[in-house]
Amino acid sequence: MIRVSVDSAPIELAVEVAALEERGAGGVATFTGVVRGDDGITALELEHYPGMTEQALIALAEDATERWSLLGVTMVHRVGVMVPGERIVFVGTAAHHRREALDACAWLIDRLKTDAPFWKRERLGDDARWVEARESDAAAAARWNVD
Amino acid sequence: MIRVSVDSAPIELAVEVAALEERGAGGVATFTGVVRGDDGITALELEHYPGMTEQALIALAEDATERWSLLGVTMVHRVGVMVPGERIVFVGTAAHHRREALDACAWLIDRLKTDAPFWKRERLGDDARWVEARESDAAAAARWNVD
Amino acid sequence: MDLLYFAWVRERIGTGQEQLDPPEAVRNVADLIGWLATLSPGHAEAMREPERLRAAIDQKFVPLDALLGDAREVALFPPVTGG
Amino acid sequence: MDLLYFAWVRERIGTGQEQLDPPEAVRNVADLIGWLATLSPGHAEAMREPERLRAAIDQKFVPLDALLGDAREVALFPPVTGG
Repeated sequence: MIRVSVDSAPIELAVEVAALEERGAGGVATFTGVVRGDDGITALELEHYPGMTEQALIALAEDATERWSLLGVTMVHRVGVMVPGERIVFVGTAAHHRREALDACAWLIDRLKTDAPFWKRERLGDDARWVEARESDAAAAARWNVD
Repeated sequence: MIRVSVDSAPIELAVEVAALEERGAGGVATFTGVVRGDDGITALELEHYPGMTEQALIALAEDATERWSLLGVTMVHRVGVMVPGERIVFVGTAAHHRREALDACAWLIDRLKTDAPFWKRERLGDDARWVEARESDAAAAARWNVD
Repeated sequence: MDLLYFAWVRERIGTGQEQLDPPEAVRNVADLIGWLATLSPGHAEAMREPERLRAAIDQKFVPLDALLGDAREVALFPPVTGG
Repeated sequence: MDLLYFAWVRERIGTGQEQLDPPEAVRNVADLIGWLATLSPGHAEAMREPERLRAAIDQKFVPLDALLGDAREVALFPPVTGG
Protein backbone atom coordinates (compact mmCIF):
# COMPACT_ATOMS: atom_id res chain seq x y z
CA MET A 1 0.00 0.00 0.00
CA ILE A 2 2.93 2.34 0.69
CA ARG A 3 5.65 2.39 -1.95
CA VAL A 4 8.77 4.50 -1.55
CA SER A 5 11.70 4.53 -3.93
CA VAL A 6 14.91 6.55 -4.28
CA ASP A 7 16.62 5.54 -7.48
CA SER A 8 18.91 6.86 -10.20
CA ALA A 9 16.78 5.19 -12.89
CA PRO A 10 14.14 7.27 -14.71
CA ILE A 11 10.71 7.38 -13.06
CA GLU A 12 8.22 5.13 -14.87
CA LEU A 13 5.07 7.19 -14.45
CA ALA A 14 2.72 4.81 -16.26
CA VAL A 15 3.86 1.90 -14.10
CA GLU A 16 3.46 3.89 -10.89
CA VAL A 17 -0.02 5.12 -11.79
CA ALA A 18 -1.16 1.67 -12.89
CA ALA A 19 -0.11 0.24 -9.52
CA LEU A 20 -2.15 2.93 -7.74
CA GLU A 21 -5.17 2.36 -9.96
CA GLU A 22 -5.05 -1.32 -9.10
CA ARG A 23 -5.73 -0.46 -5.46
CA GLY A 24 -9.41 -0.43 -6.41
CA ALA A 25 -9.81 3.23 -5.55
CA GLY A 26 -12.24 5.63 -7.16
CA GLY A 27 -9.59 8.28 -7.60
CA VAL A 28 -5.87 8.66 -8.11
CA ALA A 29 -4.12 12.02 -7.66
CA THR A 30 -0.54 12.57 -8.75
CA PHE A 31 2.11 15.23 -8.77
CA THR A 32 5.16 14.93 -10.99
CA GLY A 33 8.11 17.29 -10.79
CA VAL A 34 9.97 17.78 -14.04
CA VAL A 35 13.43 19.31 -14.56
CA ARG A 36 13.03 22.74 -16.13
CA GLY A 37 15.47 23.90 -18.77
CA ASP A 38 15.00 27.63 -18.38
CA ASP A 39 17.78 29.89 -17.08
CA GLY A 40 20.26 27.89 -19.16
CA ILE A 41 20.19 24.82 -16.92
CA THR A 42 21.77 21.90 -18.76
CA ALA A 43 21.52 19.27 -16.03
CA LEU A 44 20.38 18.77 -12.48
CA GLU A 45 22.21 16.68 -9.89
CA LEU A 46 20.31 15.24 -6.94
CA GLU A 47 22.25 14.20 -3.85
CA HIS A 48 20.59 12.52 -0.88
CA TYR A 49 21.27 10.93 2.49
CA PRO A 50 20.98 7.18 1.91
CA GLY A 51 19.05 5.45 4.67
CA MET A 52 17.60 8.62 6.15
CA THR A 53 15.89 9.54 2.88
CA GLU A 54 13.91 6.32 2.64
CA GLN A 55 12.98 6.56 6.33
CA ALA A 56 11.81 10.14 5.86
CA LEU A 57 9.65 9.23 2.86
CA ILE A 58 8.12 6.24 4.62
CA ALA A 59 7.35 8.41 7.66
CA LEU A 60 5.59 10.95 5.43
CA ALA A 61 3.60 8.25 3.64
CA GLU A 62 2.55 6.75 6.97
CA ASP A 63 1.56 10.16 8.31
CA ALA A 64 -0.58 10.70 5.22
CA THR A 65 -2.43 7.41 5.73
CA GLU A 66 -3.23 8.53 9.27
CA ARG A 67 -4.53 11.92 8.17
CA TRP A 68 -6.55 10.68 5.19
CA SER A 69 -8.33 7.49 4.22
CA LEU A 70 -6.02 6.21 1.50
CA LEU A 71 -5.73 2.93 -0.35
CA GLY A 72 -2.30 3.63 -1.77
CA VAL A 73 0.60 6.07 -1.44
CA THR A 74 3.59 6.15 -3.77
CA MET A 75 6.62 8.43 -3.42
CA VAL A 76 9.42 8.08 -5.93
CA HIS A 77 12.39 10.43 -6.01
CA ARG A 78 15.12 10.31 -8.56
CA VAL A 79 18.75 10.92 -7.62
CA GLY A 80 21.92 11.42 -9.62
CA VAL A 81 22.16 13.41 -12.82
CA MET A 82 19.15 14.23 -14.97
CA VAL A 83 18.45 16.59 -17.86
CA PRO A 84 15.61 19.05 -18.55
CA GLY A 85 12.35 17.30 -19.32
CA GLU A 86 13.11 14.33 -17.06
CA ARG A 87 11.06 13.57 -13.94
CA ILE A 88 12.62 14.33 -10.55
CA VAL A 89 9.79 13.28 -8.29
CA PHE A 90 6.47 11.47 -8.42
CA VAL A 91 3.89 11.47 -5.65
CA GLY A 92 0.66 9.55 -6.10
CA THR A 93 -2.28 8.72 -3.87
CA ALA A 94 -5.28 6.44 -4.32
CA ALA A 95 -8.52 6.83 -2.36
CA HIS A 96 -12.22 6.11 -2.60
CA HIS A 97 -12.96 9.83 -2.40
CA ARG A 98 -11.25 12.37 -4.61
CA ARG A 99 -10.84 14.98 -1.87
CA GLU A 100 -8.71 12.59 0.20
CA ALA A 101 -6.52 11.67 -2.77
CA LEU A 102 -6.07 15.31 -3.84
CA ASP A 103 -5.37 16.72 -0.37
CA ALA A 104 -2.98 13.92 0.57
CA CYS A 105 -1.06 14.30 -2.69
CA ALA A 106 -0.64 18.07 -2.18
CA TRP A 107 0.38 17.56 1.44
CA LEU A 108 2.95 14.90 0.57
CA ILE A 109 4.75 16.99 -2.02
CA ASP A 110 4.74 20.05 0.27
CA ARG A 111 6.20 18.02 3.12
CA LEU A 112 8.69 16.17 0.94
CA LYS A 113 10.19 19.54 0.02
CA THR A 114 11.06 20.33 3.63
CA ASP A 115 11.29 16.94 5.36
CA ALA A 116 13.39 14.73 3.11
CA PRO A 117 17.18 15.03 2.82
CA PHE A 118 17.75 15.83 -0.84
CA TRP A 119 19.96 18.52 -2.31
CA LYS A 120 19.85 19.88 -5.85
CA ARG A 121 22.75 21.22 -7.85
CA GLU A 122 22.14 22.92 -11.17
CA ARG A 123 24.64 22.65 -13.96
CA LEU A 124 24.84 25.50 -16.45
CA GLY A 125 27.32 24.25 -19.01
CA ASP A 126 30.64 24.01 -17.13
CA ASP A 127 29.28 25.93 -14.18
CA ALA A 128 27.41 24.40 -11.25
CA ARG A 129 25.55 25.90 -8.30
CA TRP A 130 23.72 24.46 -5.31
CA VAL A 131 20.06 25.40 -5.28
CA GLU A 132 19.07 27.54 -2.29
CA ALA A 133 16.14 26.43 -0.15
CA ARG A 134 13.10 28.64 -0.64
CA GLU A 135 11.13 30.35 2.11
CA SER A 136 7.98 29.56 0.16
CA ASP A 137 8.55 25.83 0.64
CA ALA A 138 8.72 26.17 4.41
CA ALA A 139 5.56 28.29 4.28
CA ALA A 140 3.78 25.74 2.09
CA ALA A 141 4.61 22.92 4.50
CA ALA A 142 3.62 25.03 7.52
CA ARG A 143 0.24 26.00 6.12
CA TRP A 144 -1.01 22.44 6.68
CA ASN A 145 -0.46 22.83 10.43
CA VAL A 146 -3.46 25.14 10.76
CA ASP A 147 -5.87 22.41 9.61
CA MET B 1 -2.37 24.49 -24.24
CA ILE B 2 -5.98 23.51 -23.51
CA ARG B 3 -6.99 20.01 -24.53
CA VAL B 4 -10.53 18.74 -24.04
CA SER B 5 -11.82 15.38 -25.17
CA VAL B 6 -15.06 13.43 -24.74
CA ASP B 7 -14.60 10.01 -26.21
CA SER B 8 -15.76 6.41 -25.90
CA ALA B 9 -12.18 5.14 -26.29
CA PRO B 10 -10.15 4.29 -23.18
CA ILE B 11 -8.19 7.19 -21.66
CA GLU B 12 -4.48 6.95 -22.48
CA LEU B 13 -3.01 8.33 -19.30
CA ALA B 14 0.64 8.04 -20.29
CA VAL B 15 -0.01 9.95 -23.52
CA GLU B 16 -1.94 12.69 -21.73
CA VAL B 17 0.71 13.15 -19.04
CA ALA B 18 3.55 13.16 -21.59
CA ALA B 19 1.81 15.97 -23.50
CA LEU B 20 1.53 18.00 -20.28
CA GLU B 21 5.16 17.35 -19.34
CA GLU B 22 6.21 18.64 -22.75
CA ARG B 23 4.78 22.05 -21.86
CA GLY B 24 8.13 22.72 -20.18
CA ALA B 25 6.53 23.11 -16.77
CA GLY B 26 8.17 22.31 -13.48
CA GLY B 27 5.15 20.41 -12.22
CA VAL B 28 2.26 18.34 -13.49
CA ALA B 29 -0.73 17.51 -11.29
CA THR B 30 -3.32 14.96 -12.32
CA PHE B 31 -6.53 13.43 -11.09
CA THR B 32 -7.85 10.22 -12.57
CA GLY B 33 -11.27 8.81 -11.78
CA VAL B 34 -11.52 5.04 -11.97
CA VAL B 35 -14.69 2.90 -12.10
CA ARG B 36 -15.10 1.14 -8.77
CA GLY B 37 -16.36 -2.42 -8.67
CA ASP B 38 -17.71 -2.45 -5.13
CA ASP B 39 -21.43 -2.77 -4.40
CA GLY B 40 -21.65 -5.36 -7.18
CA ILE B 41 -21.30 -2.87 -10.02
CA THR B 42 -20.53 -4.74 -13.23
CA ALA B 43 -20.44 -1.77 -15.63
CA LEU B 44 -20.89 1.97 -15.76
CA GLU B 45 -22.61 3.84 -18.60
CA LEU B 46 -21.81 7.48 -19.20
CA GLU B 47 -24.27 9.60 -21.15
CA HIS B 48 -23.57 13.21 -22.08
CA TYR B 49 -24.94 16.20 -24.00
CA PRO B 50 -22.86 16.34 -27.19
CA GLY B 51 -21.83 19.88 -28.03
CA MET B 52 -22.66 21.34 -24.65
CA THR B 53 -20.25 18.98 -22.90
CA GLU B 54 -17.23 20.07 -24.90
CA GLN B 55 -18.21 23.74 -24.47
CA ALA B 56 -18.56 23.27 -20.72
CA LEU B 57 -15.16 21.62 -20.41
CA ILE B 58 -13.47 24.30 -22.53
CA ALA B 59 -15.10 27.01 -20.40
CA LEU B 60 -13.77 25.36 -17.22
CA ALA B 61 -10.28 24.99 -18.68
CA GLU B 62 -10.29 28.65 -19.74
CA ASP B 63 -11.51 29.73 -16.31
CA ALA B 64 -8.67 27.78 -14.72
CA THR B 65 -6.06 29.51 -16.89
CA GLU B 66 -7.45 32.85 -15.72
CA ARG B 67 -7.34 31.89 -12.05
CA TRP B 68 -3.91 30.24 -12.11
CA SER B 69 -0.73 30.60 -14.13
CA LEU B 70 -0.84 27.39 -16.16
CA LEU B 71 1.13 26.11 -19.12
CA GLY B 72 -1.28 23.29 -19.92
CA VAL B 73 -4.74 22.02 -19.02
CA THR B 74 -6.12 18.67 -20.16
CA MET B 75 -9.63 17.38 -19.46
CA VAL B 76 -10.61 14.01 -20.88
CA HIS B 77 -13.93 12.35 -20.07
CA ARG B 78 -14.89 8.94 -21.25
CA VAL B 79 -18.47 8.19 -22.35
CA GLY B 80 -20.33 4.98 -23.20
CA VAL B 81 -19.92 1.71 -21.34
CA MET B 82 -16.92 0.94 -19.15
CA VAL B 83 -16.07 -1.72 -16.57
CA PRO B 84 -14.54 -1.54 -13.07
CA GLY B 85 -10.87 -0.59 -13.17
CA GLU B 86 -11.24 1.56 -16.29
CA ARG B 87 -10.67 5.31 -16.24
CA ILE B 88 -13.73 7.59 -16.42
CA VAL B 89 -12.05 10.95 -16.25
CA PHE B 90 -8.59 12.50 -16.40
CA VAL B 91 -7.75 16.06 -15.41
CA GLY B 92 -4.18 17.29 -15.70
CA THR B 93 -2.49 20.64 -15.25
CA ALA B 94 1.04 21.83 -15.96
CA ALA B 95 2.59 24.88 -14.29
CA HIS B 96 5.95 26.31 -13.30
CA HIS B 97 4.87 26.24 -9.65
CA ARG B 98 3.42 23.16 -8.00
CA ARG B 99 0.80 25.05 -5.99
CA GLU B 100 -0.79 26.40 -9.19
CA ALA B 101 -0.84 22.96 -10.81
CA LEU B 102 -2.25 21.26 -7.70
CA ASP B 103 -4.92 23.86 -6.93
CA ALA B 104 -6.07 24.13 -10.54
CA CYS B 105 -6.32 20.35 -10.86
CA ALA B 106 -8.44 20.06 -7.70
CA TRP B 107 -10.64 22.97 -8.79
CA LEU B 108 -11.19 21.52 -12.26
CA ILE B 109 -12.36 18.12 -11.05
CA ASP B 110 -14.64 19.72 -8.43
CA ARG B 111 -16.21 21.97 -11.05
CA LEU B 112 -16.45 19.27 -13.68
CA LYS B 113 -18.64 17.29 -11.27
CA THR B 114 -21.25 20.05 -11.14
CA ASP B 115 -20.80 22.02 -14.37
CA ALA B 116 -20.53 19.47 -17.16
CA PRO B 117 -23.55 17.57 -18.54
CA PHE B 118 -22.70 13.93 -17.87
CA TRP B 119 -24.95 11.28 -16.36
CA LYS B 120 -23.86 7.96 -14.91
CA ARG B 121 -25.85 4.75 -14.88
CA GLU B 122 -24.59 1.77 -12.90
CA ARG B 123 -25.24 -1.74 -14.09
CA LEU B 124 -25.49 -4.46 -11.48
CA GLY B 125 -25.81 -7.62 -13.56
CA ASP B 126 -29.19 -7.28 -15.34
CA ASP B 127 -30.21 -4.35 -13.18
CA ALA B 128 -29.36 -0.73 -13.87
CA ARG B 129 -29.82 2.48 -11.89
CA TRP B 130 -29.09 6.14 -12.54
CA VAL B 131 -26.58 7.55 -10.08
CA GLU B 132 -28.01 10.33 -7.89
CA ALA B 133 -26.17 13.64 -7.71
CA ARG B 134 -24.44 14.14 -4.36
CA GLU B 135 -24.81 17.17 -2.11
CA SER B 136 -21.13 16.85 -1.32
CA ASP B 137 -20.23 17.58 -4.95
CA ALA B 138 -22.16 20.85 -4.93
CA ALA B 139 -20.48 21.73 -1.62
CA ALA B 140 -17.03 20.90 -3.01
CA ALA B 141 -17.58 23.13 -6.04
CA ALA B 142 -19.01 25.94 -3.89
CA ARG B 143 -16.10 25.94 -1.45
CA TRP B 144 -13.87 27.51 -4.12
CA ASN B 145 -16.12 30.58 -4.23
CA VAL B 146 -14.84 31.80 -0.87
CA ASP B 147 -11.29 32.22 -2.23
CA MET C 1 -38.17 24.34 -30.63
CA ASP C 2 -35.80 21.38 -30.25
CA LEU C 3 -36.34 19.52 -26.99
CA LEU C 4 -33.53 17.29 -25.72
CA TYR C 5 -33.84 14.79 -22.87
CA PHE C 6 -31.10 12.96 -21.01
CA ALA C 7 -30.74 10.09 -18.54
CA TRP C 8 -34.01 9.00 -16.90
CA VAL C 9 -35.91 11.91 -18.44
CA ARG C 10 -35.06 10.49 -21.87
CA GLU C 11 -35.95 6.96 -20.76
CA ARG C 12 -39.34 7.92 -19.35
CA ILE C 13 -40.30 9.95 -22.41
CA GLY C 14 -39.00 7.24 -24.72
CA THR C 15 -36.96 9.55 -26.94
CA GLY C 16 -33.92 11.78 -26.55
CA GLN C 17 -35.09 14.48 -28.93
CA GLU C 18 -38.27 15.94 -30.37
CA GLN C 19 -39.37 19.11 -32.12
CA LEU C 20 -42.32 20.86 -30.47
CA ASP C 21 -44.10 24.17 -30.68
CA PRO C 22 -45.26 25.15 -27.18
CA PRO C 23 -48.22 27.54 -26.88
CA GLU C 24 -47.70 31.28 -26.21
CA ALA C 25 -48.52 30.87 -22.51
CA VAL C 26 -45.37 28.80 -22.00
CA ARG C 27 -42.91 31.54 -21.07
CA ASN C 28 -40.27 29.94 -18.86
CA VAL C 29 -38.77 26.50 -18.29
CA ALA C 30 -41.17 25.66 -15.46
CA ASP C 31 -44.12 26.46 -17.77
CA LEU C 32 -42.58 24.22 -20.39
CA ILE C 33 -42.26 21.35 -17.90
CA GLY C 34 -45.94 21.77 -16.95
CA TRP C 35 -47.02 21.77 -20.57
CA LEU C 36 -44.83 18.77 -21.53
CA ALA C 37 -46.45 16.79 -18.69
CA THR C 38 -49.77 16.96 -20.58
CA LEU C 39 -48.45 15.41 -23.79
CA SER C 40 -48.28 11.69 -22.92
CA PRO C 41 -48.09 9.34 -19.92
CA GLY C 42 -44.32 9.08 -20.51
CA HIS C 43 -43.94 12.87 -20.53
CA ALA C 44 -46.11 13.08 -17.42
CA GLU C 45 -43.93 10.56 -15.61
CA ALA C 46 -40.71 12.35 -16.65
CA MET C 47 -42.05 15.77 -15.55
CA ARG C 48 -43.70 14.53 -12.35
CA GLU C 49 -41.13 16.05 -9.97
CA PRO C 50 -39.92 19.37 -11.42
CA GLU C 51 -37.62 19.89 -8.41
CA ARG C 52 -35.57 16.91 -9.62
CA LEU C 53 -35.14 18.44 -13.09
CA ARG C 54 -32.40 20.68 -14.41
CA ALA C 55 -32.39 22.59 -17.68
CA ALA C 56 -30.21 24.12 -20.35
CA ILE C 57 -31.25 26.70 -22.96
CA ASP C 58 -29.10 26.72 -26.07
CA GLN C 59 -26.51 24.63 -24.23
CA LYS C 60 -26.20 26.83 -21.14
CA PHE C 61 -27.44 25.71 -17.72
CA VAL C 62 -30.37 27.84 -16.56
CA PRO C 63 -32.66 27.88 -13.51
CA LEU C 64 -36.22 26.66 -14.01
CA ASP C 65 -37.59 30.19 -13.91
CA ALA C 66 -35.47 31.21 -16.92
CA LEU C 67 -37.48 32.72 -19.77
CA LEU C 68 -37.48 30.71 -22.98
CA GLY C 69 -37.26 33.84 -25.16
CA ASP C 70 -36.32 32.72 -28.63
CA ALA C 71 -34.58 29.55 -27.47
CA ARG C 72 -33.84 27.13 -30.27
CA GLU C 73 -32.77 24.19 -28.09
CA VAL C 74 -34.03 23.36 -24.60
CA ALA C 75 -32.71 20.36 -22.69
CA LEU C 76 -34.22 18.75 -19.59
CA PHE C 77 -32.35 16.27 -17.44
CA PRO C 78 -31.59 15.21 -13.86
CA PRO C 79 -28.73 16.81 -11.89
CA VAL C 80 -25.42 15.95 -13.55
CA THR C 81 -23.25 13.12 -12.22
CA GLY C 82 -20.05 13.12 -14.28
CA GLY C 83 -16.45 12.88 -13.22
CA MET D 1 31.27 9.33 16.02
CA ASP D 2 30.48 9.11 12.30
CA LEU D 3 30.26 12.52 10.67
CA LEU D 4 28.42 12.82 7.37
CA TYR D 5 28.44 15.87 5.11
CA PHE D 6 26.21 16.67 2.17
CA ALA D 7 26.04 19.17 -0.70
CA TRP D 8 28.36 22.18 -0.32
CA VAL D 9 29.32 21.16 3.20
CA ARG D 10 30.75 17.95 1.74
CA GLU D 11 32.45 19.84 -1.08
CA ARG D 12 34.12 22.38 1.18
CA ILE D 13 35.38 19.73 3.60
CA GLY D 14 36.52 17.52 0.75
CA THR D 15 34.90 14.33 2.02
CA GLY D 16 31.38 13.08 2.67
CA GLN D 17 32.24 11.03 5.71
CA GLU D 18 34.78 10.84 8.51
CA GLN D 19 35.10 9.28 11.93
CA LEU D 20 35.96 11.71 14.71
CA ASP D 21 36.08 11.77 18.47
CA PRO D 22 35.05 15.23 19.68
CA PRO D 23 36.25 16.37 23.13
CA GLU D 24 33.97 16.21 26.18
CA ALA D 25 33.17 19.93 25.99
CA VAL D 26 31.32 19.37 22.72
CA ARG D 27 27.81 18.77 24.01
CA ASN D 28 25.41 19.89 21.28
CA VAL D 29 25.40 20.27 17.50
CA ALA D 30 26.41 23.95 17.67
CA ASP D 31 29.43 23.01 19.81
CA LEU D 32 30.31 20.35 17.26
CA ILE D 33 30.16 22.86 14.42
CA GLY D 34 32.47 25.19 16.35
CA TRP D 35 34.93 22.41 17.04
CA LEU D 36 34.87 21.08 13.45
CA ALA D 37 35.73 24.59 12.24
CA THR D 38 39.12 24.27 13.96
CA LEU D 39 40.15 21.08 12.15
CA SER D 40 41.19 22.34 8.71
CA PRO D 41 40.71 25.29 6.36
CA GLY D 42 38.10 23.24 4.51
CA HIS D 43 36.22 22.50 7.71
CA ALA D 44 36.48 26.16 8.69
CA GLU D 45 35.02 27.25 5.36
CA ALA D 46 32.17 24.70 5.63
CA MET D 47 31.30 25.73 9.21
CA ARG D 48 31.72 29.48 8.65
CA GLU D 49 28.00 30.32 8.74
CA PRO D 50 26.28 28.00 11.23
CA GLU D 51 22.92 29.66 10.53
CA ARG D 52 23.07 28.17 7.03
CA LEU D 53 23.61 24.65 8.41
CA ARG D 54 21.09 21.98 9.29
CA ALA D 55 21.73 18.74 11.16
CA ALA D 56 20.53 15.22 11.72
CA ILE D 57 21.43 12.91 14.61
CA ASP D 58 21.10 9.22 13.86
CA GLN D 59 19.09 10.09 10.75
CA LYS D 60 16.56 12.40 12.41
CA PHE D 61 16.50 16.15 11.77
CA VAL D 62 17.43 18.10 14.91
CA PRO D 63 17.87 21.79 15.78
CA LEU D 64 21.43 23.04 16.29
CA ASP D 65 21.00 23.16 20.06
CA ALA D 66 20.23 19.42 20.19
CA LEU D 67 22.43 17.48 22.59
CA LEU D 68 24.68 14.91 20.96
CA GLY D 69 24.18 12.41 23.80
CA ASP D 70 25.45 9.07 22.57
CA ALA D 71 24.89 9.85 18.90
CA ARG D 72 26.55 7.39 16.57
CA GLU D 73 25.96 9.35 13.34
CA VAL D 74 25.76 13.12 12.97
CA ALA D 75 25.12 14.72 9.58
CA LEU D 76 25.63 18.37 8.64
CA PHE D 77 24.22 19.91 5.47
CA PRO D 78 22.49 22.95 3.99
CA PRO D 79 18.68 23.27 4.06
CA VAL D 80 17.16 20.53 1.91
CA THR D 81 16.03 21.26 -1.65
CA GLY D 82 14.40 18.07 -2.93
CA GLY D 83 11.18 17.52 -4.78
